[in-house]
This record gives sequence, structure tokens and C-alpha cells, in this order.
Amino acid sequence: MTMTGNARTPLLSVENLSVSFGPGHTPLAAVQDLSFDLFAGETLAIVGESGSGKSVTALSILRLIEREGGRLDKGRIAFRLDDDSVVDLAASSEAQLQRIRGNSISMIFQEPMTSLNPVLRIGDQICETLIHHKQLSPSQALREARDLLDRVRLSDPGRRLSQYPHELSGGMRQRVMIAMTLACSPRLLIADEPTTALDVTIQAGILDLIRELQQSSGTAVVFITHDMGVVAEIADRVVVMRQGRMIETADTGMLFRQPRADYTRQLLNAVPKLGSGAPVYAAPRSTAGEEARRREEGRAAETVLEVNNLVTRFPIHKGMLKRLVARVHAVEDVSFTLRAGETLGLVGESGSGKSTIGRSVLKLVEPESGRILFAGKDLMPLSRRHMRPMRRDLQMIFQDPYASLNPRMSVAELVTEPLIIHTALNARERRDMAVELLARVRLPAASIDRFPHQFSGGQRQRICIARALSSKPRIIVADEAVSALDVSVQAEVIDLMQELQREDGIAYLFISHDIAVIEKMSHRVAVLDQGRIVEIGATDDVLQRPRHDYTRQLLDAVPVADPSRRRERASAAQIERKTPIRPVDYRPVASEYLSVGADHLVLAQ
Amino acid sequence: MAKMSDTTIDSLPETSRSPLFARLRWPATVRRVWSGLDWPMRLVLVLGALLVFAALAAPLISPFEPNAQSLLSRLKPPVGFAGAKVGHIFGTDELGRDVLSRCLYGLQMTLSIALSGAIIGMLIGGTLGLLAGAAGGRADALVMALVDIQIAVPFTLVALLAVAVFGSDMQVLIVVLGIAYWEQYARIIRGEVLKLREMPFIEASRAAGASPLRIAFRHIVPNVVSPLVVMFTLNFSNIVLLESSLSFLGLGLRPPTATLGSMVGIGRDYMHTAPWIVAAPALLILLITFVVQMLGDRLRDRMDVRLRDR
Amino acid sequence: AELKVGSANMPPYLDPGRDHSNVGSQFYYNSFDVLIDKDSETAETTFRPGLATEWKLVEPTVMELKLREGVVFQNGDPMTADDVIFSLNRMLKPTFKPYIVRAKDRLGNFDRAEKVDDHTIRIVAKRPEPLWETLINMQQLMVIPEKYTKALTGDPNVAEDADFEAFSLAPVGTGPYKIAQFVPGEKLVWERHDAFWGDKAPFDKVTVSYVPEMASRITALKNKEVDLITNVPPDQLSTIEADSNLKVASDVTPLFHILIFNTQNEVMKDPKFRQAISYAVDRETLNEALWLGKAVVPSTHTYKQFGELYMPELKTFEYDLEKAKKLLAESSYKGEEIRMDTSAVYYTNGLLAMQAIAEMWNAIGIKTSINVDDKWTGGDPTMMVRNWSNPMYFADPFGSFGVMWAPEGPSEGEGRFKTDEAYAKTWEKFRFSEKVEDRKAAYAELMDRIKQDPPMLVLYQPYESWAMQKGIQWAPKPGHIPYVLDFRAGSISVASN
Amino acid sequence: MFEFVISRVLRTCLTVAVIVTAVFFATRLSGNAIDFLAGEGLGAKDRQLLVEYYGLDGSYGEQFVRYIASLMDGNFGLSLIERRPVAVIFAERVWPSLQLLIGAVLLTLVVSVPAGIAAAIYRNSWIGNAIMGGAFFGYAIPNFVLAILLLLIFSFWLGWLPSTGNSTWLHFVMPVTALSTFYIAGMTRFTRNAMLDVLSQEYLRTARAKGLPERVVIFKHALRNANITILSVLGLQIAGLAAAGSVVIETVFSWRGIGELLVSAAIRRDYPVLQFGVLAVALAVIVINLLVDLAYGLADPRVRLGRNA
Ligand SMILES: Nc1ncnc2c1ncn2[C@@H]1O[C@H](COP(=O)(O)OP(=O)(O)OP(=O)(O)O)[C@@H](O)[C@H]1O
Ligand SMILES: Nc1ncnc2c1ncn2[C@@H]1O[C@H](COP(=O)(O)OP(=O)(O)OP(=O)(O)O)[C@@H](O)[C@H]1O
Ligand SMILES: [Mg+2]
Ligand SMILES: [Mg+2]
Repeated sequence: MTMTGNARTPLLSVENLSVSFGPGHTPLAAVQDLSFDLFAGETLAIVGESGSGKSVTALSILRLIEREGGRLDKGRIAFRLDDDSVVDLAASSEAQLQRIRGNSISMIFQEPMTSLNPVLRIGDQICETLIHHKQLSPSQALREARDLLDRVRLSDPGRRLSQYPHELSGGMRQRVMIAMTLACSPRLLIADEPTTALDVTIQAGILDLIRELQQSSGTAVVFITHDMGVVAEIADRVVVMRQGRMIETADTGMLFRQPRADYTRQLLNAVPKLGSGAPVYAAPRSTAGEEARRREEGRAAETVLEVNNLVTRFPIHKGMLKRLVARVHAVEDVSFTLRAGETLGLVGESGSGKSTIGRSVLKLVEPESGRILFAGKDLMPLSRRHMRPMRRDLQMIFQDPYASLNPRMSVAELVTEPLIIHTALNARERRDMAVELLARVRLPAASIDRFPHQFSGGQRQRICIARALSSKPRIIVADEAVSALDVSVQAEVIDLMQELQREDGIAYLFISHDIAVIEKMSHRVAVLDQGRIVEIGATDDVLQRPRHDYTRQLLDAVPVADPSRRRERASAAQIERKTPIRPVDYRPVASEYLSVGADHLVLAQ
Repeated sequence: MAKMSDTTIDSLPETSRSPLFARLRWPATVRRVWSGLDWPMRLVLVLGALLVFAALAAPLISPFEPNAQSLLSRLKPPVGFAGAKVGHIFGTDELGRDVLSRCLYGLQMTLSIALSGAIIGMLIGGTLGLLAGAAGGRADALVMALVDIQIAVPFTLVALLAVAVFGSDMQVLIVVLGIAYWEQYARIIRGEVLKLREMPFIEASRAAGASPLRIAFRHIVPNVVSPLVVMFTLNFSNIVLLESSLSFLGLGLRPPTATLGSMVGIGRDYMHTAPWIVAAPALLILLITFVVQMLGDRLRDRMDVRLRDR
Repeated sequence: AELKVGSANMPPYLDPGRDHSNVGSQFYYNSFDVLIDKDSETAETTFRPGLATEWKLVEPTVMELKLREGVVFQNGDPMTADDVIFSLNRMLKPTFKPYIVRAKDRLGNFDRAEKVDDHTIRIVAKRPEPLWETLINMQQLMVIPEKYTKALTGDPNVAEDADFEAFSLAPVGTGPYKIAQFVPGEKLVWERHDAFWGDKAPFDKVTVSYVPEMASRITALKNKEVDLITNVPPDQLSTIEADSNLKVASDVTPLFHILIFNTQNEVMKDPKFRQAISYAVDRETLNEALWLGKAVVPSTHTYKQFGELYMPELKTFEYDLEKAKKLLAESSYKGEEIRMDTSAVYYTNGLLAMQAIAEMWNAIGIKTSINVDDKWTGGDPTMMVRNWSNPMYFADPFGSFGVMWAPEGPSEGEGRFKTDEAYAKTWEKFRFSEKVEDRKAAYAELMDRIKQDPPMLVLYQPYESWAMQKGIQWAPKPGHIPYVLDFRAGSISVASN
Repeated sequence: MFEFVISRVLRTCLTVAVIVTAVFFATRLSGNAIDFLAGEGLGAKDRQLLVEYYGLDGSYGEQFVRYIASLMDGNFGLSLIERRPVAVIFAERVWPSLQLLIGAVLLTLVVSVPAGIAAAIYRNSWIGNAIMGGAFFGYAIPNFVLAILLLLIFSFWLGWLPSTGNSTWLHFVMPVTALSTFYIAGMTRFTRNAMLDVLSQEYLRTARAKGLPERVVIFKHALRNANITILSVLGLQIAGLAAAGSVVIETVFSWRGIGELLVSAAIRRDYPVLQFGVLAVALAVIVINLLVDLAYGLADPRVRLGRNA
């Protein structure tokens, strides 16, 4: 179905698109009545929460949704081809679509780790598009592929061609994906959350790249994301989706300035914004008895955790003889303290050692040296068995609430497990306890006999929190506890955690790669780079007056959810990940800190 | 108990669950499950139920004693063919025994042998796999070495030697069939456990202070149950086939006890002259393996979440 | 012309001296000769010249034989008196252990063989021998080449054990077919021995291949892949007969399927019990059911081939259910389980008969269990009942019953059968009396002892069948020992069509 | 790589040593070979004579020491029954067995991989159901029943195919079919599952988004990944086949192979043959597994790199 058009007509015009899943009699509508236009050279962002139909829309445009079991119920997807003829993709034949896919329209997917075929060489994966659509010879294609890798500024492009995906880091893979999509200079690029899985610094690089490429080739972009910051950075126009419907569409500037729909406003409000200020620390009120005991022990009243010179390394063995070939210096000479009722945020890029610090403190991994004083008692010399009773006071919440709940246990069992381990309860007490815990995290008591898969992501994280609370711990290590959640849910969970802290005086070691979340949650913050704390201090001090280069770099890379503050960036930020893997004979230097303010330390550079 | 929300038994108040009540609600549950099945599955379930029923009721529904011979009416064809003998619906075998009765008893025997064998295999393999996966290190190396050995030694020889040393009793046969496939369980379960070990919820419970025993039995075991069950069904039919192969080689149960396999194994000499001796038990074997395989396949599809959603 | 045979059995080695199985006996007659041959056309015994042209007793314990001249071994060596002496003495004065254990049952009375001149030899017995020709006719005394054998391994002038081992894989004789290829347990290829002293073999080549599965054997025949197959069980005859291109040759074989009882076993010790279980076996029904009624159910341990010593009038084994029940009641049997050992496939209908007999015993209140095992349990003290066969090694009661049930013979040696002095005395009379009547009377006496204290039960002489393409004229001959595949001139022919 | 080889060799030696020892003692426990090869009607003295002659005298320990000593000399012994070197006996049987094995593996691959792929692609249509139905059937039928059935139909009734021997390709049709049916069925199902697994992977969506034709998507992108899992199962199957799979088929088709030899050696307690056979088969299986591992490395770059780096 082709029609003639002219330059005034949009490049892509989606009209009344409806897509559904499931059997015919009980369809699940994923996208309903969606319409939008996209003109050449424009960037359109589609935003919305998880499950709002963003990906389905994207896949529908390429007509790949049927493969996933979806159905195009109605609607038109008019696309203007190179020769200005317009085709309705919704009614095109498979052969026709194959000519368009990868050629006129290409797509980047969310997961750089799984979107590339693991058993084919990078070169091959790029070349096949060229060979297929442009009828290049293999050697021509290879040359072209090399240029493409060069264009996405991948180092050593010649060598990359013969590498396999697993040999590259996430950022590099995503660049390969981009190179692949650019191969045939498409008129439309659809990017479905291309940076969500990446670190902020890497994300910044990728965004720059897309923008730059778009400017140089005039490609129109549909950019799907749930990160309003990214939207503010990159989009010309925004479509806001919710439950499969378009709630609002506007120019980016307009949308941020004057959101019309309530939902948009909510969405914007929920976005944690860097620079909105950290919570104020208030030492928890404590019972008189406790007070007395503390005095007796003669310690600084509020310090529950003191970590001194913590070092954790992972040996890398090779071969049959299990020879030690290298070490991962995951945590290197780290010291900090944590007071009751205080939150210490740990922030840093992926691999910087955040999780390992958390796990080391709980002795879930065995640290190499250092001291971990919990309420004055050194945990370091404790054996696994002797550590177990201590765990009553030291609990943990993990990033992925689904994976960290045993799918075969009921909520009642899950929530009370830590308690059961440390105390003897009869079935009745246990149930009461479970109901009470669920109430604290605001889950209905009726959910007590259900199983994890019957809950939403936010609810599951509440279960995890309830579980951590059950043994009335004094410290909770929250490792990316809110990272997997949608912004609105994230906000709720953060509020809940803060509330619980106020009530019980729990100290959090709060780990996140999202600086905005850290700011919202933490009284103090430590910035990690390659296993070392490069800067530590009160949250506002560190984030507003960063002293260490790395902290500045990190803060710079954070997208700001305000299109008016869109910055000109030095192009192509660092993308290759730094590695903490060191040879066996590597001798790390001790961390030396300069004091740059009250309680504000910076690693000597 | 919680408010009444839907019609499942679980959500009903404790007090209303009298035995009679349960009995009344039973068919409803069954009907609900039933209506959720497609026709091949229904067929399979009906066939399976029939097989189990026939096996259990063998003493009641067999027209003859399975071992009662009638030497002068050997090899009589089934009813409907020339020369058939009244009463012997499936004809008689090489000693004039009633083929139908022997099939029914043979079915009983085969099912119980296969069931016990599969259970033994599951217990041995499952335990060793669990041990290897959970304990790692030496234990793992040892179990994997045993697996290597099991794979490298022709199983028929193991069976032969076992029968030679311990005689061809039912117990021996069951154990032999049981160890035939332990290594498959061990490998699968070990793999599952290794995967599970990396699951965050295991670390979560360790962080909560759970002891290794608790982790093994409260967290790992329940999660390997489903792959175990799938393996079990797949193995069950393999054992039925293996038993018949052993019978073919003369390593089955000692006569006159019939298993379906031994009936086929012995009856093979009569495939020219009295094919019904082989046909009836062979069809039953086919049926059993078919039913069990279908069930196993379905179970696997059910348990693989990704497949289920597609 | 070529003949292809599908055989149910294939021996692991071929040495007529060492072998006394029913498997090997099929094959030796085509490749080897004995000194004194026998007319195999009839069941009566008529001796005729073989490698010896004449023979006479020079003393009661010495027989002199004149050797045929111009006999050539299949490897081209001429046969000399030395070869004959070597062949005989390898059995009579054995050094090779497998010969030692087998020679003495049958050949125990022969002391040695001696060369008189290049064409004359003597065989010296220890005491006067009533069965000279009969024994010399035996497969064990077939002639093999001396030089060839000794040279097979090691020192070419000494007969080492290894020579005999090697010989049994590459056997050479004087018969009409030379063994061109022998793959143990797989196949045997004969080619015509052109320098054979007698009538030339009718086939250029005969290939015997091992086809153990019955269905496969019949299929191969029907499919014309082979011309003749062995061991067609009675139940399958109808299949062959239904095909107009095929035919069957059958006969009862001079071999008894028997049950042996362990008279020394605690449970089986009471003769009354053993009599009871013997009376309880309805052998006629077994015959009727399993053998189409064509097997021979004897009343005693005797074959037509015994000539004057054929004594069907003896009633050693009978079926009498009433007597059986009575004897059982009187016996010491207390409901113990009787283990019945049987090999899986060795005897035609063996397992079936065992199961049928078990039912018959169950019917009078005896508990049984059938133990299928190829292991020989005849010497095992826990053995109770086992099936076995008593083949006719040569046409005399001594050649069948005698070999197996002599005092200190194999059965007694295994400890499941015990003889006393009286038995030994009667045995002496039966074995060495010069007059046939005396031997006959002694044999009858032995049979009576067997009846009173049975160590065995003779079931029947099986009805064995071979199937072949219509054009082939072949049949088992009554004069041979069991299962001989006689492909010599005159014994087989092919209709040219 | 060097370390990998050494460790494999050591592991192999260990496995083989355990197997050799276990088989040695297990066979002795199962009865004295004399009772199987020359036992009938022997008095105690004669029996002893033969026991000595066949080298079956002395305690098991002594016998084991003798056995190991002769193994070290590269002497695997004589068959008790055929009195030939066991290596010679095996040499006769290896090729026929190998032919059958290779035939079965090829047929399995040629039939089951396309069938499995088709069943995965058309999993909701009658094609997929028909293939899977056939696979169930093939999986459910005892192979000797199938073998005899084939024999009856194609040789006995139709007279199309020869029933015994292995001289022409026609001889291979039935044994190879009967032998591989079970494996074809298993592999088809396995391939289907592996394909389904791969078909739901995101990189396939990427491939389609590139506009590649379905043919390329399936055969290049999907199959290459499925191959990795298929290979692992194939290895086990070949090993299983080599180890035992073919006895029944060899018996029915009078095919003189290793399987039949081993089983009859076991039945007749021909210890030297049995011991050598188990050793040979175990080594073969180990080699097959090694080859599969290497192939696995070739098929999966992730494994390859992990090993050599
Ligand atoms: N293959 C499928 N089968 C059934 N339902 C599906 C399938 N894919 C998506 N859905 C449903 O369609 C709806 C929209 O999903 P979609 O993937 O488009 O969300 P999204 O906005 O991309 O979310 P996210 O931010 O999590 O990627 C959801 O309710 C989802 O459950
Ligand atoms: N068990 C382990 N064995 C070996 N290396 C490990 C182990 N756990 C972590 N590492 C390595 O230690 C370094 C720090 O890892 P860690 O998980 O602490 O980082 P992180 O800051 O939490 O990163 P992310 O944001 O990706 O979770 C990384 O290089 C990681 O690969
Ligand atoms: Mg999405
Ligand atoms: Mg982490």
C-alpha cells in the first residue's frame, strides 16, 4: 500500500494504533488508540512507567510484535520511504517489512548484554545488515563495518570486528548496537531504553553519540525511556503513556514547564532531582536503659558501625593447579562510621565495590583485613557459625526483590524467616508477627498466604523490607534496594524506609548508583571509585561542593530533568570501564584523606 | 482466616471444611482443573487413569490366573480369529496362559517396578546431585567422577553382573533399574543447585542468619522439586523400556512372573506365528511411555515460565 | 555351487578332540575322518572303512588297523601313521588339560596307540574291550595332522598347549571340506578339499553364519539369504510349511532332554520325593503341547541306535499322578521351594518345558522357583533340579547313560549323584562283559536302581527341525550322533532349477 | 591448554583405573568362569585342573596383580572361550560397530535437527504436533520390537531388504533405523526445546529488526545457539550408543558388533574379553566426550575463551 507524499508529511505517522495480547476472548490491551507523528530529524521521546506500552509501541512499528504474541488490532503506521512514497507498515507484507527493517528503520534495544548474538563475531553481526540490504561484498562490508565502529568511537575497531560480544563491556556493546543500526543510514531510529542498563557516565556518552549522529545524518529518533532526566536532555517532543494510552504529548520544554495531565505532573514530581537537598540527621530517641549501657561501655553514643581499613579482594585462579593469576581489588582500604538512625549512602559506578562493601560488612564475603566494629564488637574474627547470631542485628535488602524472595515460600514464611532463625516462635505467634510486619510496610494482611509472584515489584520490595525488619535489626544494608522500581514506586519505598528509620532508629548503609536517590535518602555519602572511597562527608557537602575529580565527573554525567538546563558536554565521555583487576604482585597504596570541611574527607590525589 | 474472596477451598473458613463438605467440593475442583485442559491432555489423563486402574485392579478384572497353564490350548488367537478359544479375549500364549490376564498382571508388575526404580534413581541421583552442587569441592569432584564412570560403563553389563551376582529377583531388578539413570538426576540436580546457589534469595537467607542445613532443606530442596518431577516422568518411561530390553537379553524377572517387557521379550519368537502375544504387551508399553512422556513434557512446559507465557 | 547355512549356534573353537558339545558336533564330520566309519543312513550300526581300511583284534586288548593309503590332509600334507598315532595319543595320553578332563570318561580303557609300520597301527586297551569299533568311531578320535599342529606355535617338534589352542582356531583334517575361514562365534566357511580320498564334496563352498535370533533365521531363509537353517522350533514349523518355496526336514535326535536331581541336597535327599516328582511329570502332555506330539517319550534311557541293547521294555520312567501324590505324602518334603535351574535358550523348548513342569509340580503341592542362568550348576550343592541333555556320544548305552552316570563319572564327580559298591559292580558287568546278554541284564539292573533312587528323569528325545529352500535335498541321518550337518557326497544335493 | 590436557588425561586415567578394578572384581564375584565355559560334568580334580589352565586360580587379589602386570606389558590376555587375544577379537568387531554407530548418529542428526527446528517454528500448527507425535511414538516403542517389526515387514513379507550381514548399504537400512529411532525421537524433542529457548532470546529480535529474512534468522542466529545445547546432548547420546545402545539391534540383525560381543562375554563370563571390552568402551566414551567438549568450545566462544585465557 503506497501513497505519494511530500516533505510536509511526517516521516512516521501512527494513527489509532491498538495492540493486544492473549487469547481472542480475553484480550489484554497493551496499547490503545495511540496516535502520534514524527518528522524527519526530530527526536520524539516516549515516556511512561513500566508496562505502559512503550516497548510494545516500538515493536509494533517494526511489526515485530506479532512474533512476541501480540496482535495489531487496528490502526495505521504510515512511513515515508526514501522515494517519498508512503507505506502503511501495519498492512505490509513480511517481504516488504524485511526490506524496511534495518534499512530504513532500525532499532536499539534495552539490554546490551542480551541483544547481541553471543556466538557470532561483532564484525559478522554488523556486516550481515550491509550485505543484506546494500548488497556489499563481504570484504567491502567488513571495511564499512570498521568505519562504523570508528564512527561510534570504539577503540581499536579493527580488532573489535573479530571479537565476540562477551569480550566487550556493556557500554561497548551498546555502541556496537548503535553501529549496527547506523549501517544503512536509516531514516528512523527507534531506541528502546538504550541506556537504562548502563552507568551514568556511560549513559552520558551514549546519549551524546546518538545526538551527534542524528545531527550529522538527519535521522529521526523515537527514544523510549522512563527517565525524565534523559528526556530533558535529548527529546524535542514527548509522548507520555500510561496503561497503553497516550496521556499527553507536547514539546519537551512545554511539558516540563507546564505539564497538563495530572499523571505527567505526578511523574515529574516523583523524579528525584539532584540538588533538592538531603534529609537532616536526628539522633534517635533511645530508652533510658540503653543510654545507660552505652555510657557504661564508654563509647560515642550513637556509633553502631565502625569500619576501619577494610580490604576485600577476590583471587582469580586459573588452570588445574588453581594458580593465582590476579586479584580483584574490590574494596581497598575503606573506613567509615555509621550512627544509629543515620543513613550512609554509597555511590559509584558499576564495579566500584559498593555491593562488596555491603557484603563484607555483613561478612557474607570474607574481607581480607580491616576491622568491622558493630556496637563495639569486632566482627572480623568471628567464624561463620559465630556470625550467625549477630545477623539478627544486621539485615540486608537486595536490588531485585523478585529474585531475593524464595518463590516457593509464602509471604508469612518469608517475612518471618529471620525471626524464626533467631527465636523460637509457635505458629500462632509467627502469624501474628507476620501480620504485624505486613501492616508496618502497608501491605494488606490478606496477602499473608500468597506467594511472591502474586505481587507487583513495589509490593515485593515491601515484603523484603518487612522481612529485614522482622528481627528488629540495628543496621540494614540496602543494596540498590530501589533501583529496580519505577520512579513513583521508588519514592514510596524511600519514604517508607525513612519513616521506619525515624521510628526504630535503624541505621542504613544505602547503596545505589543513582546519585539523586542517594541524595534523597542519605545523611552522609561516600563516593566510591575502584574500591576506594574518594570522597566522604555530609550529603549536601559532597554533592554541592565536590572536591574530588571523580565526584565531579560523576555529578556532571547525571542527566538533569530540566530541559532548560541542558548542558553542552565535552563530547564522548569516558566509556570503557575501569577495572579493579590487578596482577598478583600489585601493592596498593594506603588511602590518605584530606579533611576539607567538617566531617568531609577527600582522597589525596 | 481471611474474607471469602473466590471459590477455592483455601479461602474458605476453617470451620466450613467438614469432610462431607470437602467431598462435595471435590468434583468442582476437579472440573475446574479439567476444563482448563486441552483435549490431548485430557486424553492422556484418561489413558493414564485407565492404565493405573487396570494395574491396580488386575486381580479383580483378570479373567484367569496369570500363571495358569493350559498346555493343550497353547497359542490360541484372540477372540474373532479362527481357532480362538472361548474366554481368552486376547488369546493364549506359548504355555496356554491367558494373554489378557498376563497383560494386566504384567502391567501391574511393570508399573510397580518402574515406579520403584525411578524413585530409587531419583533418591540416589537427587541426593548425590544435591550434595555435589551444595557442598562443592571434593564431594562434587567425587560425584562427578562417579558420573563419568557410570556414563563410560555399558549399562547392560552392570545389569548383567548385578543379576549374576544377586539373582534375578524383583528387588534386584528394581535396584538395577534404579541405578541405571541416577547419573541423569545427579547431573540435572547439580546444575540446578549450582544455579540456585547464585540466586539472591539464597544469599538473602544467609544474610538473615540461616544455617547451611536450613538453606539446603528450606530453600534449595523445594526449588529442585520441579525439575526432579520432570526428570522423574521422563525417566519412568525410560525404565519401562530398559526393563523390556533387559528381558529381551534374558535378564528380566524369572519366569513365570510376567512383566510387559518379558512378555514382549519372550513373545518375540512368536511374531510370525502368534503375533498377539507380543502385540498386546507391546501396545501397553507404548501406551505407558506415551502417557508418561506427554505428562512429563507438559509438566516441563508448565514449569518453564518463559515457555508458559508464550 | 555354494551353500549358505544360517546356524543358531557357532562354536568358539573347532577341535573334535576337545569338544563334546552339541554345537561343535554339527561341524566336525565335514572336515574330519575317523579310522572306522559308520553307515549313517540307518539307525542300525554298520561299520565301514574310514581312514583305516581293515582292522582286527590281534589280542583281546590290542587292535591292529591298516591305514588307507593316499590320504591327504587339507593343507596338502599326506596322512601318515605318525599323524594317526599323534591324533590318538593326544587323547589317550593327553598332556593338554582340556583333553585330560574329557578323554577319560569315554576313552579311559584305551592305554595307547602304537605305530607298527607306515601303514599299520595298533591301539592297546587296558582290559578287554567290548566296544572297539564303537569307540574308535568317536568324534574325539578323528585324525589331525601332526606336523602342522606342532608347528603352529613354539617349537615345531613339540606339541605344546599353545599348539592345540592354535589348532582349534585353524583346524585341518582329512575330510571332504577344508575350513577356509573360521571366525569364532561368527562364521565358518568350507571349501571343497579336492584331494579328498573319497567322493568329492558336492559344494565348492559352504558358508555357515551365526544367526542367533529365531525370527532373523527364518526371515533370512524366506528372504533367500541362506539356503538352510538349523534349530527351527516346533512352534515355527507352520510358518515354514506355509511357504511353498520352503520345506522342513525333521527327526527325533539321539539325545535326551533330562532333568537332573541333586540326590545329595538336603531337600532332595529322600528318594521317595524324587520318585514323586518324576511320577508327576506328564511327559506325554509335554510332547503333545510343545513338540506337536512328535518327540519320543521313552520309558527308559534307551535309543533305537543301541541295536541289541535297545530295551524299550524297561519301565524306568512313568507318569502316575496318584503314585506321585502318595509318594510325596510319604516323603520328607516339607513344602520347601524347589529351585529349578535352566539355561535361557540352550535347549529347544527348554524354558517352556521347565515352566510346564513347575506347574505340574505345583499341582501336587510342591513349591517351585525357576532360576534362569547360563551358569552350570550341576556341581553346586545348592542345585536341586536342573535341565540337561544326555546326548548319544556313540551308539551304545555306555555312550549316553554310561558316560554320564558311571561310578566316579561326571555326575558322581560333581557330587550330586552317589554310587555304592553294588552299583559299581553292576556297572562293571555292564561295561566290560563280553556277552551282550550280560551287558543287557546289567543295564536293566542299573535302570532299576535309577528308578528306585532317581538322580534324573528322562523327558524325551526332541524332535528337531531344519528348514531349507525347496530345491535342497537334505535330512538329518539316523546313524549320526545328534545335530551333525552332514554335507558329504550323497548326503545332500540341490535340485537344479 | 596444556594444563587442560594434563587434567583431562589424569581424570581419564583415574576413571579408567576405577572402572578396570571394579569390573575385575565384579566379574569374579559373579561366579567362576569355569562354570560357564567348560563346567558340565567335571569332578573336583578336573575342575581344578581347568581352573589352573585358564589362570583362574589363586585369590582375587593375586589374579588382579597378575592381570595388572600383564596389562602393563600391553598384554590384554586371551579370551577364555575362543583362546585368541582379546585385542584381535575386538579388532574384528570394531568396524561393524563403528559403521552402525556412525550411521545411527548421521541419521539421527539428519532427521532430528530439521524435525526439531520445524517443530519449534510450527509449534502451534499441525506440523509441529505431527512431528512431536511421531517423536513420542519413536520414543515409546522398545527398539527390539521395532527391529523385529522392520524385519518382518521389509524382509519377511516384502523381501526388500536383507536381514543379516553388513555387506551392502541395503544391509544398513533396518539396523540403523531401528537403532536411531529412539535417539531421533529424543533429539527431535531436545532440538525443539533448545530452539524454543533460543527463539525467545532478545538477540533474535535484534536479528529480525535488522531485516534479515526468516531463513537467516533461524539457521544462522538461532541454530548456532541451539547447537551448543544440542551438542551437549548429542555427546551423551553418542557415548550412550557406544557404551551399550546397540546390543539388541546387533542381536536381531546378526550384526557382529561390540555390543553383542560384550553381552555374550558377560553372559559366558569371558573375563578377559569383558575386561578389555569395558576398558575399550570406557576409553571410547571418554574420547567421545572429550571431542564433544572440544566441539562445544568451538561452538561457543564464551567457553573457548574461558578455557584458554
Ligand atoms: N509478549 C507479551 N505477552 C503478553 N503480554 C505482553 C507481552 N509483552 C508485553 N506485554 C504486556 O503489554 C503491556 C505493555 O508492555 P511493554 O513491554 O510495552 O511495557 P513498557 O512500557 O515497555 O515497560 P518497561 O518500561 O518495563 O519496558 C504490559 O502490560 C505487558 O505485560
Ligand atoms: N564473588 C566475586 N568473585 C570475584 N570477583 C567479584 C566477586 N564479587 C564482586 N567481584 C568483583 O568485584 C568488583 C566490585 O564488585 P561489586 O559488586 O562490589 O560492585 P558494585 O559497585 O556493587 O557494582 P554494581 O553497581 O554493578 O552492582 C567488580 O569488579 C566485581 O567484578
Ligand atoms: Mg519496555
Ligand atoms: Mg552491586
